[in-house]
Amino acid sequence: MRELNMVKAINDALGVMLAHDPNVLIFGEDVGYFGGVFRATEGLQAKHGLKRCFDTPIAEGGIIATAIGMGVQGLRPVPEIQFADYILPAFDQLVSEAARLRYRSGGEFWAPITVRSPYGGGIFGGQTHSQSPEAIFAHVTGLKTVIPSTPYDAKGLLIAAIECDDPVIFLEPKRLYNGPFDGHHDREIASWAGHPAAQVPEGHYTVPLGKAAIVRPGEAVTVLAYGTMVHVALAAVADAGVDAEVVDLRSIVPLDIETILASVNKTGRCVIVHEASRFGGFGGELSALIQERCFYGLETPIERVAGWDTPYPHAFEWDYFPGPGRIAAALRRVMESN
Amino acid sequence: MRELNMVKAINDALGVMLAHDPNVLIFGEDVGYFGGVFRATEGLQAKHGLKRCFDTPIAEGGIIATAIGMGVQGLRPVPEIQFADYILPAFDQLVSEAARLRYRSGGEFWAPITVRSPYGGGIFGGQTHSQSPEAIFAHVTGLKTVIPSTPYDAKGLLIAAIECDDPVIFLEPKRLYNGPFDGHHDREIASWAGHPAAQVPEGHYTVPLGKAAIVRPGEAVTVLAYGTMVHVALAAVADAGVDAEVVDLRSIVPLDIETILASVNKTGRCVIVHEASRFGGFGGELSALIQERCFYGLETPIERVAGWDTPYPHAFEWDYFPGPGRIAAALRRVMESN
Amino acid sequence: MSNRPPLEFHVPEPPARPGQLSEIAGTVVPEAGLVRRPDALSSSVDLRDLPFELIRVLDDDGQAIGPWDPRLSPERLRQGLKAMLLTRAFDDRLFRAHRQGKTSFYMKSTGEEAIGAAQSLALEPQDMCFPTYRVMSWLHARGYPLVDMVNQIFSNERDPLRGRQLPILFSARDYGFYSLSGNLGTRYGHAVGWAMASAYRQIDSIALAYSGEGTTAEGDFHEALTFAAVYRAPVILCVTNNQWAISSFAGLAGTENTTFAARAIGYGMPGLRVDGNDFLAVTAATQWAAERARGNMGPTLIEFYTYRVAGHSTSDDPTRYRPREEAEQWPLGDPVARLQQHLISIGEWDDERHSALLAEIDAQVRSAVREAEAVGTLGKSKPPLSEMFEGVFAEPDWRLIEQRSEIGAGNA
Amino acid sequence: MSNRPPLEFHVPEPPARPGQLSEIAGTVVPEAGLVRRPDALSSSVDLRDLPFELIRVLDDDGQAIGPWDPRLSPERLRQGLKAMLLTRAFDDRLFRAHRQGKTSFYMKSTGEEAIGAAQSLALEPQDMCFPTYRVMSWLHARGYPLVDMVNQIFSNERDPLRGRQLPILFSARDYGFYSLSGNLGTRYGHAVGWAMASAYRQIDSIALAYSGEGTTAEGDFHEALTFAAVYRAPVILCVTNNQWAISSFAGLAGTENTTFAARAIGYGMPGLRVDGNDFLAVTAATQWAAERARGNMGPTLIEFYTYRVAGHSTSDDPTRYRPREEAEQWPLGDPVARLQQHLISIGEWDDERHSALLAEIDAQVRSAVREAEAVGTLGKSKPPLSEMFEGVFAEPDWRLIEQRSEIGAGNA
Ligand SMILES: Cc1ncc(C[n+]2csc(CCOP(=O)(O)OP(=O)(O)O)c2C)c(N)n1
Ligand SMILES: Cc1ncc(C[n+]2csc(CCOP(=O)(O)OP(=O)(O)O)c2C)c(N)n1
Ligand SMILES: [Mg+2]
Ligand SMILES: [Mg+2]
Repeated sequence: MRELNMVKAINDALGVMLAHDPNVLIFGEDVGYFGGVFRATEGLQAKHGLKRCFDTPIAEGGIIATAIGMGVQGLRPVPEIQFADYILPAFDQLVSEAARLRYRSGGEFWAPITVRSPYGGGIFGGQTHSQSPEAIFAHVTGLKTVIPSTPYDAKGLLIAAIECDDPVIFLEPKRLYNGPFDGHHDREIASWAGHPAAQVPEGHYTVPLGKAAIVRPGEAVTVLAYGTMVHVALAAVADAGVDAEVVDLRSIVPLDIETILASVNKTGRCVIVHEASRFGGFGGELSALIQERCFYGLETPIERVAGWDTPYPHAFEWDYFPGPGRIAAALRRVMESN
Repeated sequence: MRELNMVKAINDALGVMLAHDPNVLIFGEDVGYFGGVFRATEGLQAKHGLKRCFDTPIAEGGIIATAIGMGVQGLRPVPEIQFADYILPAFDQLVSEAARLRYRSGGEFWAPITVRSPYGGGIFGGQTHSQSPEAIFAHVTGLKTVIPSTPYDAKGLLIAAIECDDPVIFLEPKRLYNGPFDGHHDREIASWAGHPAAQVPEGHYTVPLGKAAIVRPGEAVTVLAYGTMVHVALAAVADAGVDAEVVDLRSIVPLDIETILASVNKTGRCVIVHEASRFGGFGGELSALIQERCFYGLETPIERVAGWDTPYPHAFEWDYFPGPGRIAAALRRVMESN
Repeated sequence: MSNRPPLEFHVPEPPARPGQLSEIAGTVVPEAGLVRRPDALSSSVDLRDLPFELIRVLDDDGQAIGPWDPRLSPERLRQGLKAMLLTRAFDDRLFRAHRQGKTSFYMKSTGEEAIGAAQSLALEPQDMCFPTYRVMSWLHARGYPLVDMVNQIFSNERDPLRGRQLPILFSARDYGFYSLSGNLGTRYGHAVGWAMASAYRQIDSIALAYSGEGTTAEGDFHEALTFAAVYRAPVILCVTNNQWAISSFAGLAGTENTTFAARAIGYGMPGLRVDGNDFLAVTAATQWAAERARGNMGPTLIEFYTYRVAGHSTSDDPTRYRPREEAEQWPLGDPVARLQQHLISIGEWDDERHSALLAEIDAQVRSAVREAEAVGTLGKSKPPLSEMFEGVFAEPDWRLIEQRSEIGAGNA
Repeated sequence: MSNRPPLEFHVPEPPARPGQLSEIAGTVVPEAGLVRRPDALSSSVDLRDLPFELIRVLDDDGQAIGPWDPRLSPERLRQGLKAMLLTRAFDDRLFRAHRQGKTSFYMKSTGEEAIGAAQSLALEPQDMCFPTYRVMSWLHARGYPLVDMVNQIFSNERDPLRGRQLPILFSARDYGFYSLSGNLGTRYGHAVGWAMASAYRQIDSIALAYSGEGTTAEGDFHEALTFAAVYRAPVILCVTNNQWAISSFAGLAGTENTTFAARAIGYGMPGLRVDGNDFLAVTAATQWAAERARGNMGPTLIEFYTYRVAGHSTSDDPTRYRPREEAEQWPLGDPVARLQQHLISIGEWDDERHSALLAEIDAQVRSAVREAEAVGTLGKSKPPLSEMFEGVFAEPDWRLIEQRSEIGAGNA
């Protein structure tokens, strides 16, 4: 056990897998000598060699295509896309190829790739360094989408993703790399130091894909969140003084439907939170699923707190970001109505 | 007034706009001399000249990039993507550029482009000639997404889309090009002949974007559908013998929330139908919106009937396709429960 | 500025449209045997002339001449001839099966059979091709069971791809044939990654990728070339320039003033331009590029100059967009007839053996179709419904399990 | 087969890493004045040698020599010098403003100022450039108001982009400067469409597009080249090869054995390779390509060979990935010093005037920053909240109207 921040935990997971499995290799823009713009691959090239962790041309489609071809030969490539905003040039490769290969080839070929990418806002990155594209991946049959919220989970989920035989989109909430940001941007910045989930075991361990975590048990209302929003939701729950059960989904595909339904069946109320813009976001799917399966147990409408239906606006970061204030207000509304 | 099938109505709309506005021009793979693989642009090059309707290289990203650049100079390009399955290589251009240009440039530049693309299944086109990608566009702030279900609407909506100053994705249900297919694939194929909505006025007219159509008024349950599913839903309603109100959304962005809420508030029940796979599909957003806004008026859970969460499977087309049987079953469930 | 003519853009048009005189017969074709054959391990810097030549081995009389003659054994030549004839017979039979409603879709390789056949035989069993739909002769050359192919085309219960894929979008791993898909160009980069994986694993397998000339316009093509060049991947990158992309001629892909092979120059790799209707030239170029790849000299781009004789697929009628007689006038001739002529001219073939071979092939194809028909044609037979839910993931998640049981396709 | 060494792939590495001896000083640089200057309307087929040359006008003594000398007026040369100096001073000041927490982000063009400045002055007011973040000298050459630029960088209430965009990702239509965005390469194709629209509308405006050398690897780059070549669009396609893409050197974009200019050959367009630190060479090449574009001869690809002297942005420290001394040893020198030297050598400039100009620029920049600071720096001032919901569509739909009122940003 050591205390690691999230980016170090990710670096640790990659190092463990490079040592553990000769079929693992890592590549992406600036990931080699430089160690990545967020330092997630720092030291890996020096330790494991030029062929295990290397730089690529700036061509996200090419990065994913290359990874697929390698995966087909039995390797387990872990490509990095520098920002999730730049994953779109590779969208066709991910959807039409990685996600469909096993199915269409009758099981002859598949692509066990893990695509890491920093995502989300809260860092004044403006339109194209802040977006949360998870919804468009969740809709793609054949892709898994994983989003950790702590160093412990980040390492365990990343190892599980790399060992998974399906293509996995691994979205890293970049605002959490250095600390468990709770959305109170005007307060002092927290680091991971002292946080229980920053205790990261050495070596190999996994956190299974498709299992949510109840990060705060409660009776009054269920809050569904992932990534940075887990911490923001916890702060909002404290601020609102509501006995909420906060569920960190951890992976949105596969989705831990059992944990979700059990919680909502218990509380009868639900608030869904995500950073991505609301319309057509993943919150819609969650809301629909719960409504379909817990209809008669719901006391009040399921609420969604999300980014507004605008591009990510630089100067208005804190107006756009679903902060603790907006979530607390939703919690109060849900508790008061009916 | 003439009777036109849907592909002819689209051709007519394009011809009207070429004649009407010198800034309109059309391009895409095989759209020029050949007139398009579905004949949507037939005769347009011969009539309006090589520079108004022409072939492009096979590069969907390049087609959209070129259209954006032209749009910025005041032209109104109407590019065609040969199948909606092949729109993904252009996804980044649509999302990061077309959709964001006006916003990020402080209103200095915008892209008044209309991207036409045949979409949807029911033609034994297999995985990559059958998909319905509307949900991923609906989530993108800054794009409009329009889907006609009749020749009349197709012409009027397409003209409205071309005249719109925002980028519009215009998805044409290819199974409806030649007839109002109702999903009874084992029955005789219907043509548009005799269908009231196949009466298409000559010349210029518009159907406004963002206005749904109540294609069958009813009291018992609201059915929300678009594209081919409108006709399948109508058949299912007849088969189930339910007094359903069938709403054809016609555009999913902007969404006619008023018509939807008015109908569900009246009926208290709702079935949502789309061809795309269910998880993360646009039905989730519709369900969430209705649940948020009509919660206390809902008698039974909102149901979704959609494609299964698999790629589009060639041999199992009619098992995958949300046919009248599955929709009728949902209607019966919704009417029976509670 | 004002005395200049106004700005214009240019829309390329093919040499002739229906009703116009086909100019194709007038295409000047360089003579066979003239292009130099540099050492396969030469620096790409010294090879920049090659993309503007046309490598040909078989001359008008069916003689093999010049430095690129691969000196194949008669046995190998007969193997090639058989693969090409089989491809053609199979295409004709299955195209008819589509007309008879037995399948939803079909595409022929007519006129381009030499490419897949020659390359399939020139490479090793452990090598992998990343095909287009128009190189089925690769599989025929390697003896892929015809009946499995027909089962796939009929999407019946014995379809090796379990009813999930459009007809002819095969996958045949054990025959070095990667999974096809409808999306053009997307697999070109997979070949590069696959080749890099071979190098990484230090096994002796190289990759070969195909793209139609129309498909070269896709960004995927460029990204694959870039990665191949940067990492010197052991891959052969082929462009089958059959002059047409559905209704669009090759000039629409950007080569009115250059060649597809010349793209190689900008990536620092060799580019060869090869008579694609010449079985020997295709073989020789492939051997050269394979030697280079296996010698760690990296990728080669090969443009095969050929002609798509049939329509694009069962969905189009080519006489709507090009002169009917263009195919016959194609100056590089028919690859089957040219190889047959060569074999005859070297005394290794005759009309009698040819007729016997045709009959044998005909019987093989008939019997395969008959066997597959007995299983069932499209809509008459299909794999078990549970197959719709298999293979989405390695293991189905709850959604698939629920949906499978909802549709009554079993719980387990 | 078994006696061959095992397969390998190659990972390109830069000439030197921190702590290693920089080899860059040893780069062989061709002398100025030697490259032929063919007629601008020549067929691209006759220009295939040019991509492997390096067009230079200013020699080591600051003399303009050879056929590419654009023979600019001293006035124009001074304009260029001023634009470059202004760019450098502005960059230094705003980079410091970032360190002081006044903005979230900044990027400098140090060492590359000649490119945007020379091209901005060489083209006409009605032409449009499709910029990268590293050609701000285009705007400085055209006199874009400094205070507006600083307001944008501070995202304050007077930000012309209404607080919606990252600092320095400008848009300035009236200065022929298209909207920037963070996504690399996506606007290259817009330039082609824009140029085609000029031709379609028969107005006399051409387009100029920029791409970093690293960005050439994107599929968008290739698709733009393809469309430009196919339709012979009146566009100038520039690659600013500043040797670095964040921490990756140019070889990672696929040119260890070729040049970026050589990409042009595969599209049948001319490719020029130009000393990007030579204001005169940049001007001359741009004029040549513009003449070609306006003469309906289509696109030209120009590679500007230059060096990124500063870090990539405020987010990185270049000494982590390249030798600290590399920038100084860059053999093509400093574009500002070279133009200054030339002006002095022709008797049109002296130290006194230079100091006066520097002082004037310094005052301009200071005053602009002061004025913008008075409005407010990041977080201290911003446009009205309603601006967050404007410009998503031409007219907001109900979602935006609802959300705007939910957040208390007004109903109308
Ligand atoms: C990404 C994508 N865009 C468009 C299509 C539609 N399409 C199918 S084949 C074809 C023409 C391909 O031409 P070419 O690359 O020359 O190959 P050929 O058919 O001549 O072998 C087109 C446009 C597609 N399948 N995929
Ligand atoms: C599509 C995309 N991928 C990755 C990035 C991240 N990124 C920003 S700048 C940069 C390097 C660009 O290098 P180059 O094209 O050489 O331009 P330069 O910065 O040298 O001017 C990268 C990788 C991005 N902005 N967009
Ligand atoms: Mg072709
Ligand atoms: Mg660079």
